[in-house]
Amino acid sequence: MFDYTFQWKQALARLPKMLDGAVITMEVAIISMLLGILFAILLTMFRQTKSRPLNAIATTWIEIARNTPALFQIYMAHFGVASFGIHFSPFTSLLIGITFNNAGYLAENFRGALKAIPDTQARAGQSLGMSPVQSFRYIVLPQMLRISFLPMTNQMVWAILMTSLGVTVGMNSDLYGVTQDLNALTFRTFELFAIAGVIFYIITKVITLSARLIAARLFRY
Amino acid sequence: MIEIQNVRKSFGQLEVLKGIDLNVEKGEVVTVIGGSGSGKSTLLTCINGLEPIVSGKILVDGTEVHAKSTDLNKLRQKIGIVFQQFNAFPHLTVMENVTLAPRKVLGMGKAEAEAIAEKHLNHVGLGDKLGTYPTRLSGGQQQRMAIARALAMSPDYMLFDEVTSALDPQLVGEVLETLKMLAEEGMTMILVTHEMSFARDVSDRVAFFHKGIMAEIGTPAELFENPQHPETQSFLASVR
Amino acid sequence: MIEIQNVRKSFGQLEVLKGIDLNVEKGEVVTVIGGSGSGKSTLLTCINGLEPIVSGKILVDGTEVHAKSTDLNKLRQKIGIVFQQFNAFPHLTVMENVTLAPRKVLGMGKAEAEAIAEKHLNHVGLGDKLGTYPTRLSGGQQQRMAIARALAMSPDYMLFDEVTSALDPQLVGEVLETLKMLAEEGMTMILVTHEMSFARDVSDRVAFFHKGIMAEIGTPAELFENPQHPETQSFLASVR
Amino acid sequence: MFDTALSANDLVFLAKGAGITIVVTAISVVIGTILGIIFGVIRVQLGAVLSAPLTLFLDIFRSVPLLIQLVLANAFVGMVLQLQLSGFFVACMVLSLYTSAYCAEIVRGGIDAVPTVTRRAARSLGMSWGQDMRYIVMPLATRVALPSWIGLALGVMKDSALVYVVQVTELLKSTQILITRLQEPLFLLLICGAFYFIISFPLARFGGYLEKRWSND
Amino acid sequence: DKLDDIISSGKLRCAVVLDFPPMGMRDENNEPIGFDVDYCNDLAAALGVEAEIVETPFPERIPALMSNRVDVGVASTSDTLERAKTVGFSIPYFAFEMVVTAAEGTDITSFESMKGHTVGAVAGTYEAIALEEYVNEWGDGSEFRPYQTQADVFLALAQGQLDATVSTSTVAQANVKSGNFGGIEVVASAPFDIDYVGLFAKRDEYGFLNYLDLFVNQQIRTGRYDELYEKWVGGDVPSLTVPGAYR
Ligand SMILES: Nc1ncnc2c1ncn2[C@@H]1O[C@H](COP(=O)(O)OP(=O)(O)OP(=O)(O)O)[C@@H](O)[C@H]1O
Ligand SMILES: Nc1ncnc2c1ncn2[C@@H]1O[C@H](COP(=O)(O)OP(=O)(O)OP(=O)(O)O)[C@@H](O)[C@H]1O
Ligand SMILES: [Mg+2]
Ligand SMILES: [Mg+2]
Repeated sequence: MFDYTFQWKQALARLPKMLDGAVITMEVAIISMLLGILFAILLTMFRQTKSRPLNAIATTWIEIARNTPALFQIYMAHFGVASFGIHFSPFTSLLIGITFNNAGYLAENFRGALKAIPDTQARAGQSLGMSPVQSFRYIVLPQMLRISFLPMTNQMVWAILMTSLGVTVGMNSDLYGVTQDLNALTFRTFELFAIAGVIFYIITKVITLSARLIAARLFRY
Repeated sequence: MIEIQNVRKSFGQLEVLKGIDLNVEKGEVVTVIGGSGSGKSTLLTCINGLEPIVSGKILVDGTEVHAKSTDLNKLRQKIGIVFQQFNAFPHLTVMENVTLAPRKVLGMGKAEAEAIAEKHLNHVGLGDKLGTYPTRLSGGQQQRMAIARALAMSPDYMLFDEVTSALDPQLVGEVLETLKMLAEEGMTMILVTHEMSFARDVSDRVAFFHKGIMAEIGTPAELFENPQHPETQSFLASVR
Repeated sequence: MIEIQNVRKSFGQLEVLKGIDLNVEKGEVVTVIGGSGSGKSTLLTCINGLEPIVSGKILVDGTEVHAKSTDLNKLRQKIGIVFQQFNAFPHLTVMENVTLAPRKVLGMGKAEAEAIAEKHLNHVGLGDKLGTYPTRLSGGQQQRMAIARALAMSPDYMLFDEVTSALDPQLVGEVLETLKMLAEEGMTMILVTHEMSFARDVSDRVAFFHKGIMAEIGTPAELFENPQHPETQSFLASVR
Repeated sequence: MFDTALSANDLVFLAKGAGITIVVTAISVVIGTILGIIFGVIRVQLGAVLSAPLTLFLDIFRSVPLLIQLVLANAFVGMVLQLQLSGFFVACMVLSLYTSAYCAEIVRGGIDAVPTVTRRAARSLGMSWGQDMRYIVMPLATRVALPSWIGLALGVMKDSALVYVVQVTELLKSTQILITRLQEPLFLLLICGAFYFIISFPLARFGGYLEKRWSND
Repeated sequence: DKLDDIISSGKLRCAVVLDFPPMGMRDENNEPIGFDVDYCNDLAAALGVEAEIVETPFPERIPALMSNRVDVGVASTSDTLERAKTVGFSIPYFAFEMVVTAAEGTDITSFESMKGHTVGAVAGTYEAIALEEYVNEWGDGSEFRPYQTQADVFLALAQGQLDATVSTSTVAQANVKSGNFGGIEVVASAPFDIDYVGLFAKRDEYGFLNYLDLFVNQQIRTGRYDELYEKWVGGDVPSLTVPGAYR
């Protein structure tokens, strides 16, 4: 049954290249996460406003992000929008796809968090002479981020995992892309992807653990 | 001086204030009493412009609160308000709660803001809680912190909305003490309260609200000893 | 008959019962009083085998509760228990709450189980709530339902753990009435309660627990009028 | 709006892809849920320490990209074990375990949400562990877990778009095949996206509705 | 052995790439057609079994064989020495020339003039690996993008996301001719060696590999190779032998 010869050495020799890929993967995940949070906050504010167009934009974005596959969103960001003559590099397409997805999911989380913050908080801020923006910025937002910290950590893990979809838009510098290229050269499929899997696993664990540490330091109340 | 002139206010179909007239002079303490839903809280939130009104006028030191041209943020700095529900900012320490607005709104430096905050916190008896998070405070302490937070903006007027009614009975005293102290220092205040003996004690005038109407207003002696309006009589009978 | 022989019980490091001896005869009503954390609740949960014990023995009608060979599910059918915290099954109506165990455990038919349930529910004064979901019941009604639920298994013994202490004061009476009725009907009961006058009223014997030890036991007259143990004296003084 | 070369045949082809998406999802969700319930119950029953190996195993499915799980499982089954299993089988196998890993968490959360005292009450009435589970814990846990479970099932449907790597032609892959021939990427992608959306959106809303309703009482 | 297994199972499973016209593609009913599809059918007929076409993207061809999903690859697979470490190749059954296809309006007229442009090819193919090396060498503004399928490459080219691609002449011509992609044309040949492609099977299945060699030889002898070439490609039939060497 086990007449397959594992050739770990050959595969492990490629580890430095894969680690370079892991760096790109982290880069995409982190940038898409930061942008995602930013857009999610915007979307959340859009949904709070009474403006119909803003509401519609936010709802459309959020529902599409949450109800279609991430792969679809990324493919769309590259080949779909190119039908309008808008071209993004593979890196940018992947970044846009994941950011779009992150923002949609996070906005939904933020909405839940917002509901958990009594509106007397914002009122209290305004009563002290703060503008609505100030009271959102200094009072509501920090509390909202605290409540959604765990979902944000989960989304970060998702973002990391989603980078593996970049190959469909021609990305080959991220961890999955590098692994696939190496596989095309050597065909040590099992070994190479097992190593990639381990790297992904370690990355996600490091992220969840450090998130816990950060949370413990950040949220002392 | 706060001038309230024929103010009407509705929530949707529901008319909550049906033409209120009331002037509060500098240094005066006016207490508002009345049944639940009679519009007391609503009046306070209209005074500092948190709620729009349907008709009438509210003037604070001559500035019309609901005029388009009024800079509400600026106006609110003059008017401190403390609500029934505790609304300490849970993510900030007591000190940060109090210094936030002076720093961000008035642009005060950190040291200056903290000096002021400490003064007010000492004043309300929280001088030893500066670094504590509000979740660690009792309800009474939270309300006193809210008072200090409002005072740190050096307001000319203070509005208090049943600041003791969410408190356990043994904590009510410490907050009322603080209010009394403020009154004695000459702060202009409008107080909504259910504590009748306290109202009698500190008020210059007491107003009785009933279903959106100010049914009666007078000195504590007049209103408590000799209420004119039948609703006032039955209300006072029910709370005694 | 329930025989408790030198029972010791720990949660981790914490020794909660330090050698308890107590026999409860058929038809007897024994009340357990004592400070918070003295081990009263723990004793009850040991009697019906919900918690293991460290050493000693508990016999119910001669069956050793904590012996490996004992069929606990069978044994528990004999022992009804009602807890301090409300624990209605929220997804079932009152009727279903009460008939569930007779049907599933005793294998009773639906009609028979419902007849019995109705009898007990009438008995505790819930005859008009059969189709209601527990979330619609007051705390007192929930506790009475829990009593009917336990009774529907026709237990020989009933254990009550401060069944009134999570209740609003005005609801306590109705539940105590029910307990009293049961006692008068000759049910063997162990009752943990903080209602001293009630304890005096219904108990054959009263036991005072202190820090995992049964410090004193006697008739209500002995224990309440003439407590021997200094801790009993100070406990009684504190609750009066 | 679109002048398209899309024929009825192609629509049938797309529908077949959609069918595969639904079948793969249905199989994986059913098996994954059963496994997830078993794993979840085991985790609650054994406690954190004893079930650590299981927790760790399940954690892998949530920490490694699904694409890699599929490629690895495919390579392992075929190259190492030399088994002749269809890509469809491998896809369902991986997705089932993937589902079970998330489902176990949901089940655990649901069971933990049942108050101990309620369970004790059931046991005190003479109910066995199994009866307690069946008549008390599961109905109550379901209320807590169902909304998240609906979310999970929809998530699996969306993630099933990745099974193309093990040569299963599901909806998105069918779309790509048609794009190859017809060269109308935007139009075809919109059809494909609309399909996912039409299934996912109402169910997601329903889940949200249940969550709201059940958290109120 | 494998040969017996295939005959006794009555089924031959071929890995074929179906977005690689004219070697593999789909008709209006989305059924597989093309040179490789016919070739697989011929092979199955010779073995006296039924053919089953298993669609595999380029990067998945060899993994599909290794994971036992197919018996043989009829997938226009270049017989590189690196790959021969993993799988066994038959003698060449087809030969490709590599050409540069560029989007109109770019100044690309030769292979070298791709320097400084964004170019792409199908991930994991012979030409992709070679092209990427050139791009790395060129540097300054040159970018290489590997896509998962041949279709994605031409789509990207037609959309203007790529300036040029290197592919086999057959696929390039087929795509240009199809008219599906506006504004692209074959501009030059690529300075790569002639790309001989072989059938492939498990490398230790000598019996089967031997059979494949003979089958390829027979296809040429019987004129079937010419016939298929005429049907799918047309023009001069490329020679499948290397001057001065056996095999
Ligand atoms: N934001 C709102 N939207 C709709 N109705 C409101 C709102 N705020 C208050 N109301 C209604 O307006 C009426 C007056 O409310 P208000 O809070 O001013 O009464 P109150 O005198 O302060 O009563 P209480 O003593 O209970 O605090 C009530 O009927 C209340 O339900
Ligand atoms: N499951 C448990 N795990 C750990 N410690 C426990 C557990 N249950 C009870 N204890 C501890 O055992 C001690 C006795 O608890 P028990 O509930 O029996 O007291 P009690 O006399 O019923 O008090 P009360 O009047 O407050 O109900 C307490 O210190 C309690 O904290
Ligand atoms: Mg009010
Ligand atoms: Mg207790």
